[in-house]
Amino acid sequence: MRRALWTILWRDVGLVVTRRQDVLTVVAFFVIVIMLFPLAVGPEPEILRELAPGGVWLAAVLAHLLALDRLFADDWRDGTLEQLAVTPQPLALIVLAKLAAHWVAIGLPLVLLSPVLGYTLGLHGATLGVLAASLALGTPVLVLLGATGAALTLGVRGGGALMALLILPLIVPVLILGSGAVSQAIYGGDILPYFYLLAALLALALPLAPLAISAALRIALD
Amino acid sequence: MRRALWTILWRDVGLVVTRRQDVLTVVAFFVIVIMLFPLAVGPEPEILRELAPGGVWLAAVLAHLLALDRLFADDWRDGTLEQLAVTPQPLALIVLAKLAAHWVAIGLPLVLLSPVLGYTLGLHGATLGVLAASLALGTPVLVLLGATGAALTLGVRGGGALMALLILPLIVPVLILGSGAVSQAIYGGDILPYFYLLAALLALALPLAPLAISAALRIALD
Amino acid sequence: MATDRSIPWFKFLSPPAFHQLVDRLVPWLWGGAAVLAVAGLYVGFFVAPPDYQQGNSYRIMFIHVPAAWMGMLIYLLMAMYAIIHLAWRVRLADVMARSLAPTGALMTALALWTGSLWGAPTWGTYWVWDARLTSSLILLFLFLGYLALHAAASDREKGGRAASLLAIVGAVNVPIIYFSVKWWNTLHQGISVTVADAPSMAPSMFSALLLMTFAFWLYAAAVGLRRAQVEALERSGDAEWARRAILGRVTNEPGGTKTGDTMIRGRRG
Amino acid sequence: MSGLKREASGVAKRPLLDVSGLACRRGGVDLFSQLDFRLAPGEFLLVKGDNGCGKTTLLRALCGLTRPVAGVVRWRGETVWAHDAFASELHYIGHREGVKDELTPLENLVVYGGLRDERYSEADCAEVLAEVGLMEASVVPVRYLSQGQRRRCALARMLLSPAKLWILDEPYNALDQAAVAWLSNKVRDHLLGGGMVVATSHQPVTGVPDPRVLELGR
Amino acid sequence: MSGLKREASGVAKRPLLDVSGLACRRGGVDLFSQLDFRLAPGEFLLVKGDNGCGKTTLLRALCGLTRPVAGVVRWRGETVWAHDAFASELHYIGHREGVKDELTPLENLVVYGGLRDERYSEADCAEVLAEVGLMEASVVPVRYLSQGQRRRCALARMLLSPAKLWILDEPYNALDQAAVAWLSNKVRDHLLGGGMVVATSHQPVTGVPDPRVLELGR
Ligand code: HEM
Ligand SMILES: Nc1ncnc2c1ncn2[C@@H]1O[C@H](COP(=O)(O)OP(=O)(O)OP(=O)(O)O)[C@@H](O)[C@H]1O
Ligand SMILES: Nc1ncnc2c1ncn2[C@@H]1O[C@H](COP(=O)(O)OP(=O)(O)OP(=O)(O)O)[C@@H](O)[C@H]1O
Ligand SMILES: [Mg+2]
Ligand SMILES: [Mg+2]
Repeated sequence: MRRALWTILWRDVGLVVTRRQDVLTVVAFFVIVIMLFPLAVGPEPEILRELAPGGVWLAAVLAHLLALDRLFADDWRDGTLEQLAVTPQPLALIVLAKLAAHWVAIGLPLVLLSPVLGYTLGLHGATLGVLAASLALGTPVLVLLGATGAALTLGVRGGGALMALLILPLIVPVLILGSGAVSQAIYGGDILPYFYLLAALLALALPLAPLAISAALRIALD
Repeated sequence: MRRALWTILWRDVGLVVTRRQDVLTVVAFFVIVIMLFPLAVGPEPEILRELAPGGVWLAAVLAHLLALDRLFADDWRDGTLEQLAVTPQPLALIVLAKLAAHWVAIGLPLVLLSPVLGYTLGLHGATLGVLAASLALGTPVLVLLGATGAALTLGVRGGGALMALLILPLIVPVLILGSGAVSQAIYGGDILPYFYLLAALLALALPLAPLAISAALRIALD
Repeated sequence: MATDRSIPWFKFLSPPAFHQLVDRLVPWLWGGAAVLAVAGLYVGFFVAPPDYQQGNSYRIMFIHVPAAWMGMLIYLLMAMYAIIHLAWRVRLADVMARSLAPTGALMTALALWTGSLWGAPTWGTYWVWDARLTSSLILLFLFLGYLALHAAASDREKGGRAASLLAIVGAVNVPIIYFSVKWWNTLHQGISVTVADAPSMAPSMFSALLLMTFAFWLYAAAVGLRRAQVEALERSGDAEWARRAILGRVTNEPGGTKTGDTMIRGRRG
Repeated sequence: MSGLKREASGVAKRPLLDVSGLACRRGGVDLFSQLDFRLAPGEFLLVKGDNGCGKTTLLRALCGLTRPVAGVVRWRGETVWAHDAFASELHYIGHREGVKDELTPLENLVVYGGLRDERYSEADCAEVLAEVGLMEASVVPVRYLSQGQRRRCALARMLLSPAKLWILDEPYNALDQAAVAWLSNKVRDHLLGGGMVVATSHQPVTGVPDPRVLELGR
Repeated sequence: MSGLKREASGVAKRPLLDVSGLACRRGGVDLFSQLDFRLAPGEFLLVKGDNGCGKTTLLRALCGLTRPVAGVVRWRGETVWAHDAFASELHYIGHREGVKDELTPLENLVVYGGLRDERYSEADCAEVLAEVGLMEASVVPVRYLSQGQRRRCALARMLLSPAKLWILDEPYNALDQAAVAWLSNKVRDHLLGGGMVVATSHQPVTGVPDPRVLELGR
């Protein structure tokens, strides 16, 4: 069973890597959105710094949105999803492995890139670490919630935009907590509560979302 | 031939309009993305006003990217693209009609809605008009460029995939000019140069993009 | 969910019986809603004193606040029906959830609209990014998402199940969203205006508010049930009772419900 | 009657489709080369061969979708590559049906008619859908239809269009026996009416008079 | 030899698949109802019927992919809906092959083996790919293969897995005649080895001993 999960993980990472341009598009989008911030609000360093947490987080949320579209749609269309559903492994576990691969391909690059981008917006020292850490904790939740929306809208017309309509309200807490933590770090406030809460969200979503997703996939296949 | 073009356009627009729901979904998507801005950077009205031009424009770009991603991929996969290519009309014209319909479905609602959203972010009076006008001029360019990217991605065999990445940087000038015009309007600056440049981009993209797209599609089909 | 649990009391609600129940109930609900609304508006506009700060503009509260409450309440109800639908495969529960959703969206939209009308005289702007406002907006989108998902699938059964799942996922999130938005707002002190606490209430204000709340309640029940009735009719397709109902001749025979019971129970024993 | 017609059109039996020296290559492998044939009105060409021998590639080259490495395909004397006037006389059905999942069969027909600048009336569409047995299914999005019903939808589209040359890639796939017989009849009628058909099939083709067979070897 | 084997397995001929009172509905239309049958090792059930009569729906219900509105499908006494142990004894090939376009046939096999927690050696994979005639094509991404080669890739996957129950939705589609004969042989061997097969086909099935036929009427 463990081996099956690894296979899925590797397959999906491999698939994403063969379709490099998907990953590159998402990353490029992330970078461009952040680079646009100085253009929009002008170059005053204090204002930029104040906006940096929200900006980076917003960019991360939007970038994830862009990437989620493809998550199950391809598998569904070519019949692979049916095959996954009649596999000896529980569907929820397979989904979890798939999401892990997706996060490695999409979330992780953003996490790794965020300190650099935060620096260009005027964040310094430990704050950059806090930014990366908050993203590391928050982006998996984004993937989990986003995948729920993707699974629910599978095979339904209206595709991407409908998915966004379903997901974005659910994502609001992650965005608030993530950017809040970084804002606190800038002013030297207490960031632990934010991290606890983000961790709590992750702990809640990690077991529940795969169940919801697998239920949604079974509905889509039915 | 002109008649054929109109038929296609009307049929496509008619199809879009009968599926009101899709249009509503795009609208909802747009509103939600705008809502994320205050949630990410805080509700202070002055800062929001400064971010408003970039924010509304960014939401528009994202909506277009999400909607365009699939534009040709689905057609390609289910064989519709082959059918389009063996149609008595020149492929470039068909592409143009498709894109026009697409703009009516996605771009136009955003243009019409943008004043309301600008208002919630703190823009006033004539600025709202400038916002709508900049979007009216800029979103067609987004559709044309986005579609070019989507078509290039199909040609997996050549360097098409990487070319698609070039599209994103091409979109950036549109974004900068569009939001720049609105920013200027906030401070009472001269907005005409921005509009001239946007119009120039449109005048450039309108004939060239359909040709590039149809060439890319023929390569993908070969 | 492999075993087929059954809730006996739902057996009483076979679609024909439900159809008749609604026919009997709805006039009373409408009547009650009208009477309470007239009473509430009367008390609100003629009995309750003007506010010492806001003058008369506060009276919009008698619509604004009940609408806001109903919006939230209806979402919870909807989620409950969704759970019943998925856990016991009771299709009538899906019909109920689906029928309540438009009313919930309407109520939430009404709250936002009256609130922003209220904001113009009190704050000098139609909109600020305040916690309560923002979370109501999010609630509206949860409703819209539910409706859109329901409508987007052309297969009613599938669309219904997906939408129910969404309602449940949303319901788990609603408290989290609510508190995080509140926190977000206290995090940023910069905002100059916040929704004031309700004006210190005179008893007459309070009773007007209560009357209006109940009026909204009855209205929502009436509209929701009527919509459910129509939807149930549509979904029952060409069952004998449904055809008779459309012709306006549903009689009191419990016997002729052969196809009818499939409506209630997704799967027969 | 149809026999008569055939005789009558005998005068016009000048080949319209002219293939000479055709060669196609995929991924560095030559699939076929030096292919020459001509097709005149009323003629039926059946392309045969094992899986992967290049039948689909040939058919797509005939449509002008794939560019051959050598040789040329001519329709009424002009090469077919991206040739729009040719397209108005051509109907191609490939392995993928080219019907839109989101649309109903009826909408698919209407949209397709618009694309080809041919105006199909609602009544015509309804009639042809009834003929292929999609009467009730005509308002269900194609996504929910069975595999055979999808193929039938693509065939309905073909019947509406006045194209002279039909290029059909395994048209019998997924069709039930009644539909196979029906399609064979349609092909025969088309041929007798002066049309031309190029098709592939792994199933035996019956009910069509004297097909010319082209064997693609490996 | 195979005849002997069949006798030997006669003792174990308890039906493993048990369908009772099955009814499926799609979009408000009852496709079939009150379907009862049992299948024992060595038995072959051929489901027949017109396009759109519900064959695919039935097969998917047998796999536990579609939930019936009434009745139950049991495997070794347990219902199949989302039943993972059943899945390890099942191999399903649907209208869509379920092979990944981006991967080569070889990669597809390896990944699939991983999914089912079955370890296929490179040599096994190569052998089975050679058997289905995908030797040279085994390193070309499936996207570039012909329709028949894709189907062959899905069949190769089936040969590797030790599943007892094969559920095949129109397995002959797009296969050439040699492949059809080969597949029939494989099915016969599987049956003689104590396996079970449920299949649909619009083409006549030959080379398989005495199939039981289930006619789905409208
Ligand atoms: C002076 C102005 C206002 C007052 C005194 C006021 C008062 C209230 C009160 C008492 C409630 C019920 C709260 C509860 O049960 O927790 C409420 C709810 C609400 N108000 Fe207002 N409101 C005002 C202005 C506005 C404005 C301008 C808007 C919107 C544009 C608005 C939107 C809402 C919404 C959406 C709710 C429901 C959400 C909730 O209860 O948290 N309000 N308001
Ligand atoms: N990029 C590539 N690299 C290697 N081989 C390729 C490539 N692209 C196509 N091919 C080969 O070209 C052939 C294409 O054949 P085509 O699709 O025309 O076959 P077909 O005769 O229609 O077969 P079928 O009966 O299965 O439909 C296949 O053998 C395929 O393997
Ligand atoms: N949402 C829906 N509304 C109406 N009809 C539907 C819906 N979904 C499915 N159907 C019908 O259900 C049937 C499904 O049939 P299924 O795919 O099982 O057919 P099949 O026997 O496999 O046919 P084929 O031989 O063509 O593969 C079709 O007739 C289809 O039109
Ligand atoms: Mg082929
Ligand atoms: Mg089928």
